[in-house]
Amino acid sequence: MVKKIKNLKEFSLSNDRFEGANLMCPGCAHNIIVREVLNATDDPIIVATATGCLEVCTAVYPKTSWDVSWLHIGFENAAVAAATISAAYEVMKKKGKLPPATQKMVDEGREPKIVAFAGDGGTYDIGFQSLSGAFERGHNFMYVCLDNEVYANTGGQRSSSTPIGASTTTSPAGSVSYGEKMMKKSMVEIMADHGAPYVAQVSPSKWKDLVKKVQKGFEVNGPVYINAQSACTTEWKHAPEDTIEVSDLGVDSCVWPLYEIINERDEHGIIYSTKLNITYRPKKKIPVEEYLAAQPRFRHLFKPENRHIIDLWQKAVDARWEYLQKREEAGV
Amino acid sequence: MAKKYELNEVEVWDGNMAAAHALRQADIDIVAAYPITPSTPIVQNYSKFLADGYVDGEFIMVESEHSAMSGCVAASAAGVRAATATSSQGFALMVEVLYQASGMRLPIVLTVVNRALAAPLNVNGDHSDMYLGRDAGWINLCSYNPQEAYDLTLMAFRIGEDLNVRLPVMVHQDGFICSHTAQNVRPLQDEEAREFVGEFKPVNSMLDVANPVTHGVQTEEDWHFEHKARQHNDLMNSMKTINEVFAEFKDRTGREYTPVYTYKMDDADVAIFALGTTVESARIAADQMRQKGIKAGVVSLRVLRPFPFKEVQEVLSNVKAVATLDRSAPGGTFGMLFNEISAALLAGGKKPVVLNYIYGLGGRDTTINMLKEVYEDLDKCAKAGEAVVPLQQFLGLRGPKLSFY
Amino acid sequence: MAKDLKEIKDIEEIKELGWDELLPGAALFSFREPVEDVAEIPMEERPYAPTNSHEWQVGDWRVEKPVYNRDYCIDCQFCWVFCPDMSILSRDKKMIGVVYEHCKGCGICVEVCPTNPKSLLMFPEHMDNQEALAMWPKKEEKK
Amino acid sequence: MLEIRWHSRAGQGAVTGAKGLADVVANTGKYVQAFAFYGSAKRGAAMTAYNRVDEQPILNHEKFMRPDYVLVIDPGLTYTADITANEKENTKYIITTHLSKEELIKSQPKLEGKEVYVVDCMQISLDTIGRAIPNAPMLGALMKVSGMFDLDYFKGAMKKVLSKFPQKIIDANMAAIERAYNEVH
Repeated sequence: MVKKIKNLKEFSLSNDRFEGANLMCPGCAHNIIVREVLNATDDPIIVATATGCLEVCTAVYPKTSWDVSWLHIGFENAAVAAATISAAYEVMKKKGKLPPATQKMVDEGREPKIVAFAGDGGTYDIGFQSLSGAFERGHNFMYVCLDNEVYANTGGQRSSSTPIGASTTTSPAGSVSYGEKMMKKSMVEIMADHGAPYVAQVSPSKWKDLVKKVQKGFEVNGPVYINAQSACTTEWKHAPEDTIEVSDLGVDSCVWPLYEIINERDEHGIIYSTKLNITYRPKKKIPVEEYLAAQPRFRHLFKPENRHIIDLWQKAVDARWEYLQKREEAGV
Repeated sequence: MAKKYELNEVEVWDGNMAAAHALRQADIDIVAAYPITPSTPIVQNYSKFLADGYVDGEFIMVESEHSAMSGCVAASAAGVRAATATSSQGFALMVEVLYQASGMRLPIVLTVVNRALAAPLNVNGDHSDMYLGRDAGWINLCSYNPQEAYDLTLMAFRIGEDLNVRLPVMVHQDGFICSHTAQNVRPLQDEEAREFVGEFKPVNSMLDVANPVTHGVQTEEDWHFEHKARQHNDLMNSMKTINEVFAEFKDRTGREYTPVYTYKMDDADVAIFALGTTVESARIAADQMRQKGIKAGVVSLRVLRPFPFKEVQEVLSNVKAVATLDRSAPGGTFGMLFNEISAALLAGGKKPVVLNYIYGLGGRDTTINMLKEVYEDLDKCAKAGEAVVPLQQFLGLRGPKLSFY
Repeated sequence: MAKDLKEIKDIEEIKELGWDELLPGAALFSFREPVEDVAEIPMEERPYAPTNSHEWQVGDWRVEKPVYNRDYCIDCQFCWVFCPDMSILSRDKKMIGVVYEHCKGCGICVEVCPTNPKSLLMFPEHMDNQEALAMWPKKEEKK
Repeated sequence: MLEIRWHSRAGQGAVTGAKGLADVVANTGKYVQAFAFYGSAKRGAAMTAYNRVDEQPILNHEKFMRPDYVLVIDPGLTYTADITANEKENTKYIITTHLSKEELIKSQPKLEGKEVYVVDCMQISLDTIGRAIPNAPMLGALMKVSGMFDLDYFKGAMKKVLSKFPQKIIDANMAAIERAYNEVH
């Protein structure tokens, strides 16, 4: 059942199912994203979480911060966990053996939403196989990647989501290094190419865009991938109060474009149309430099010998923005 | 509702088919699996049963064994019956998640068709995978032939799902020697098997939206120890339930299972202590030795975990020499059986000669003659009252004799 | 015998449980009793289990605290939506106050507050809220 | 205990043949075992399959066997496989070949002085089943040589084993069994 959320005031009527006194860092974007996702529906929710900050900080015995059923198995298996819970739900529904309260919800048209949360380490790297498998099999669940572009839980090591030039604990900037050498992996397109009906990139600062996409994702049948920009005060090294501002800089510089890819499928699952929609266009596209300057993880790029990386960044972001616009225009 | 599968009173099934039928009759809700030799036919047979309408539920062929066990954990936490099958490298890939399953106290059933671990790569039967997982906190049941693979798989559900136990259960059978050897099997009819296994009883089901539950928590040092102690305590005490289920199964079928398996041990001076199909071959060797006047017996573990410590002490209390036969490369020490049996004997104040034989690796044939050689060694030691052969020997190995101590 | 964690009233009592009193599998519960439709029940009316972190506190993490000034608030709910710690109490589309037990003092609510002067400002943890309100800045003139 | 060793190429149906035989024998109340040696080699590689039959439950799991019968269902294996390995004094050989018994023994001298039977299972299976699956005719030949079961009983029992197959295939197998039964000598 789609929840009506016209504006922020209406959204604020939501009763959170994620609780305070969890152990996440002050100012963590993960929490903001989780709240926005969970509050996008009033239907029952079941959550699986990969090992990572969110997991180790919200279910530390003897307390849980979840008002929904929640499962953690490991680092690399959040996708298969959520997918199999979804399959278990379908089996019990078919067998007529759902618990009574759940059956009642289903009868009211409020089917449980099954959501996996994982960081970029658990998604782009170690969990990629499980994620790819679960998407190929077409289970009905939503996978939300809390993408802070680093292994924040374990002290800030690089992942395949870490962007070029970022200084991390395993790609540190130094006298002869500008930090991370590789460009970020294009996870959104990779997941869309699995044929998933709905894939989108979001930022918590654009709450309405995020909620709308999550709602769309909940409505389709099949696996949904949401790539959420998650500013990390600890590893991006910005002040906790700047989380939303840094997020906005990412969006307005087009470093973190907000868009969705819809694979329209017929009843046999054959994709007959792929559409890419850019869902947010900055009124004034700000230079990438402003985004980088707000995060001390890129501080060293402003040294004369590393300036070329900033130029490279701008080039890469412009090229990508161009690419997305072309795809949108062409309707593919 | 699934169709009834017409079964003969006696079927000729290999171990894989026997296990597959037991899984079918257990009415599993989710089988998440990834095929690997030699357990592949279990998964194939099960999917065919599903395709022909002989079982309900869902078969999910995932992209790895890691995901197979993860899927089982998720399904079990969701409150449904889950099971899978694997071998060897696949088992090794599952190991991380095996600990999650037992730690979360999820009664998953895993049929393990034992196979060697690479390198070198080898698809044949030995117990390397069994030994790899023995400390994962699962109940471990061992079968010696297809009939037992069937019986124990059915019983595994009853044991693991018992409200006093709630632990995952592995059922082991030897790769190829059991899994691909067709023998007479007397199955239960579908309705009888279903009645024996019973309905799945969900505990803390994630699908119950009115009672949200958190599974898979993190514990710091202030809690981890207590939880692992609780888990160990419950695994140790599961022997009571195991015995009850064995007894009920005997009432229904006449087939008797005991935590420690014995053959002609009442008056035995010497004994072979082995696992898997070798246990039955050793019976033939023991009989032949008895014709020569050597009082030979055979001992095995039907339940590897929890380890039947007292029963092992008891059954070996009068032997003069015992050979522990380990079908797994010992990796720098004695084989597991040698270590555990010796410990049980020593703790019980008994000091028979204990020998260790490493044998059958990578499916190497274990002949009756080899087993008779072991009895000859034991007889010599028993008569001498001390070890007069090396404590650890490799059996059936080409090249110069390999032994230690 | 395992204790029913839902029944324990005192959080301190949980901390002392021995191994024999633990529930198998380390499962935790959100509520003491079944809650048919959590999304319909505001936090203050939920039968939280003592194992729900809602019942615990992280307020002592703060160095500075946000103080809320109703006089300037336009109930835009930016502070509510962007609070990472469910610490902005908003009911019936109105901002009510800050849940100090759960607020870690990150300051996002202050940053995103659009009013002039802001309706939320950070003050030293030890300062009394009334004192803070008394020293609230005036409207800033646009330069 | 009766022990049988099959020599075959993977894909020719020795395992199915061994299992089919086991099925039939088990229905008479006897105990059976059917297994094979598998390597990683694929279709076409030489392989062996085994049967044990006894009045008592079969406990022996060794692969080592002194066969009472050696069944060779691929003609080439008479020359390339060690078909006389671990033979007993009275081991009987049933060999697929287009040659006469004398020609066969001449071409493979190690069969000299042994109890050898010949039958062209390959041709029979091509004629009846339409494919080179010589397992069913070999079972027909075994019935004749061993006297284990009379032809009608065996055919009836095999029909049951094959009951999941289309009638056409069952009929073709029956024809193959009968022809080999009559032709083996």
